[in-house]
Amino acid sequence: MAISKTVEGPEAGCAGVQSGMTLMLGGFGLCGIPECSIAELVKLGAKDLTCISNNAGVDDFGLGLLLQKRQIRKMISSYVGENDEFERQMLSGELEVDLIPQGSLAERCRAGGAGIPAFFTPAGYGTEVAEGKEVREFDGKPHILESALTADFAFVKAWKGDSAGNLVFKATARNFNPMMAMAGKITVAEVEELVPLGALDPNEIHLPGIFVQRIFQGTEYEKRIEQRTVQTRETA
Amino acid sequence: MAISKTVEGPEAGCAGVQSGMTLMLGGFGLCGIPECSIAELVKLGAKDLTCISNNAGVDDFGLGLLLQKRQIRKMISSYVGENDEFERQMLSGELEVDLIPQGSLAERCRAGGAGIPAFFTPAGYGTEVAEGKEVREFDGKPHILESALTADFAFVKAWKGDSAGNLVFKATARNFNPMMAMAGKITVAEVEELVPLGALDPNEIHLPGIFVQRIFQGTEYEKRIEQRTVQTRETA
Amino acid sequence: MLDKNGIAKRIAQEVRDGWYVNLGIGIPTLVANFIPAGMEVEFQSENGILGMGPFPLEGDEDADLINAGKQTITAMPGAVYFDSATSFAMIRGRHVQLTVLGAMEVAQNGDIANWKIPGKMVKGMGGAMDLVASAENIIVAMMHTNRAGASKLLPSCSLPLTGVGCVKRVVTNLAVMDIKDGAFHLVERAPGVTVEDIAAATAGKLVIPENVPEMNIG
Amino acid sequence: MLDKNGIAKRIAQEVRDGWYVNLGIGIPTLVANFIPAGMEVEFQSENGILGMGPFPLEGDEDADLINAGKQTITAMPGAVYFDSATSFAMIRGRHVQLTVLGAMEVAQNGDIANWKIPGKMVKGMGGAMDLVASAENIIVAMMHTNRAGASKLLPSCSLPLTGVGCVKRVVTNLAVMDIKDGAFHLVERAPGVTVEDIAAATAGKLVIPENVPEMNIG
Repeated sequence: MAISKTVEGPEAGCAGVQSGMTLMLGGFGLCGIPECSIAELVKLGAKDLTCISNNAGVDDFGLGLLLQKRQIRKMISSYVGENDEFERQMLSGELEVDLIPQGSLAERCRAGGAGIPAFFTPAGYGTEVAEGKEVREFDGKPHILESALTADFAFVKAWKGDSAGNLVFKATARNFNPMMAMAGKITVAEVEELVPLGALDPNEIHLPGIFVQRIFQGTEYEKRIEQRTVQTRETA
Repeated sequence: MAISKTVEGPEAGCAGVQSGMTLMLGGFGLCGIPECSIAELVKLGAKDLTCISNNAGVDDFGLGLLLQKRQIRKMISSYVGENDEFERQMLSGELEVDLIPQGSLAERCRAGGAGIPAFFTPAGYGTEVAEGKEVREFDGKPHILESALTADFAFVKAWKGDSAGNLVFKATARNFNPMMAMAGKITVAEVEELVPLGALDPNEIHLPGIFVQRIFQGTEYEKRIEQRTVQTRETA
Repeated sequence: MLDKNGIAKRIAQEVRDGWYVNLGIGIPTLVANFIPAGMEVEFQSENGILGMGPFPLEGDEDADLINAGKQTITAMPGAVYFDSATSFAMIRGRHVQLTVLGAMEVAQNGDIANWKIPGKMVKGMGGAMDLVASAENIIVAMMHTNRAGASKLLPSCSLPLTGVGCVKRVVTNLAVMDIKDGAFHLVERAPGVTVEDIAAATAGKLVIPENVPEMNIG
Repeated sequence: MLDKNGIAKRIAQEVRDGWYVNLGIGIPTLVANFIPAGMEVEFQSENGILGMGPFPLEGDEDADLINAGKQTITAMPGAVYFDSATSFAMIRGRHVQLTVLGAMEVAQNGDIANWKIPGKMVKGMGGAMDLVASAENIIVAMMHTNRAGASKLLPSCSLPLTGVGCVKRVVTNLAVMDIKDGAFHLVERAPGVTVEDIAAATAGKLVIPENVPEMNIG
């Protein structure tokens, strides 16, 4: 019989998050971010968090909300633009920032979830990213050794999910969510639509439920667009 | 405009395979194996092949057909039972065999396709698999360094595919096919159903077409069952 | 003394609600038959399924749906299929709570040998090395002695190893034993089996507590 | 002298049938607008799409469908979505045939700097380090000089590097140059630009062949 992961909502989803913990948060820009969990984390007020997330949100949305409340001590990201409060805290030294190449970030999360403690990648060789890291040549090309990332909690957002924690993502909102789900000690998935067990075709599931410890139906998704680029109907 | 990979059939699919090459072949047991490509490889008659495949087929099906014709010089697999001719050639020294833990085999293929030249895994530490390999402790646990695998050709089998090479697999016939597709210099996909471009939902594709160089519609699939285990309708 | 089903039944008692479990070929496969109805347990088969169900009804078998023993199977509601890399990511990443597998030999330090007999045809280790190197909770299901009557519970393995220091518990036709501090610790006797029977069949160091209860396998 | 669209148009001539192409933010993004109709080319965006199409019509934008510049986009027939690990597997595994990106500085040995100015707010490298470390074919699209009028084509980069020895070709508002043997090799002049103009704007070692044709960008 399938293992049920369903919890009531974001309160139950975020239960146990404490100051000083390391969190992973899915999403790329504002696309596919765990909006409901972030709102709950702001309410909870845990501080000194280390947040692993590709981006840091904007001033008034996404991780920007946690930054406003000064809940984050350290960000591990690949790109952190578009956020004035972030810049202020970083320049003032309140916020520590570890910048990681995007592909290395993705692979390090996957490795953390997959029991691969370290791997070699060419990305960052010869740059400051490589400082202090082992370098080794393979096929005449230098690579650096990168280590796995894990987190106390991973918060991810999916399109559809079932009580077993199986997830289906929509379009490019998938991004970092599957790997971060793999790498969380406790992974909390919020979904736009919680479907009955058996409603998802086992062929179409993107993330097996084994990687998810809690799942809840999210509400009131804003799904804010960061750069609305369109063609006017006349020119098209 | 999508890049078209469609070729006429197995002849066009296997064109260029030469003696001495390294081939990857998807499948687990007889499940999800590239039947049509194997039949064509037998016709082609290339010899001294190194075949990377989780299993080696049975005497009269799957890779057993290439073994019968003595086309394989070396097998890289995790499990090679169920094949008398294999055993005979192995014991007589005609056939070289490199046995690899199944998870390491899968990960080494993925690594080969993903530009990761090497990674650490705990699998095989302290066994003969670890002989000659670097050992390093992470979190107090010893791991061994495993290297990526690639192939001149990878032959994979999918359920559905389109001209862009996008693939969808069915049930457990997925197995090694996606990773081997990633790791082939030339990856040849055969599908039960070649669907029109745009017919696959971009959310439901298991393997992006970028990893596939040729795709053809297979025919006359036998899909042999190795262990037919059933419940009689009375007892159920 | 237990038969194969008895061993499986006893191991089923080790399974906890909410666990993902990987069952090896042979006796371990039988464990699935003894999980109480309603218990939330999912079976992983390393060829690429979570939520494996029983064998299909005659005529319903599907060549594309098999387990790691290459047997035709079914999928339970909530099941999911995945590729081999993802499958072993689950295993290596310790997302599977219990692995049950057979063995040719188990040593008192937790080493296991179950894939190769020198001089005989070697079929390969399949996923066993990944499983034993990764799982936090490994139970070996096997007969206490081999066909020649020799103990399979040894001071050290004589056969090529599958994994080192990884086995936590062994359930045989004679006994349940935990492995710790370099010894087999007797936990339970099989029905009708004496501590002396077990001691006689165990070549490795055996620690026998004052009280060794008989298994209750219902 | 070329404007940004001119640079993009010239780079579009480098694209070959059957190529997967990753276009960075800024001028590189414009390259997609100049690919001949009917050419089989697919655009990868590293946040997780192959087969990226043009911007959506007003009202059709979807928050779940964006490119790496966080712009709303559309998907072409045959498109596919994937996660970030798979996306960089494509890039690192050299399945993408061409990467076009911008730069602050390019050195005559192929080094590139485009992510960090010491003393200024650092936004991060995003996917640039993975892209330049992996692609076989990297074209830099940029202005020949910075806003202060200083050359961006240097003997060596002064800014923190994004990648070493990786840039193969540079297309600027003034010229097309190949990088090999530790020098910029002039290939083409932009319309109306003289070899002397280019030499004056190039701080790095510039190799000028006897015949430097003017670009033909139609």
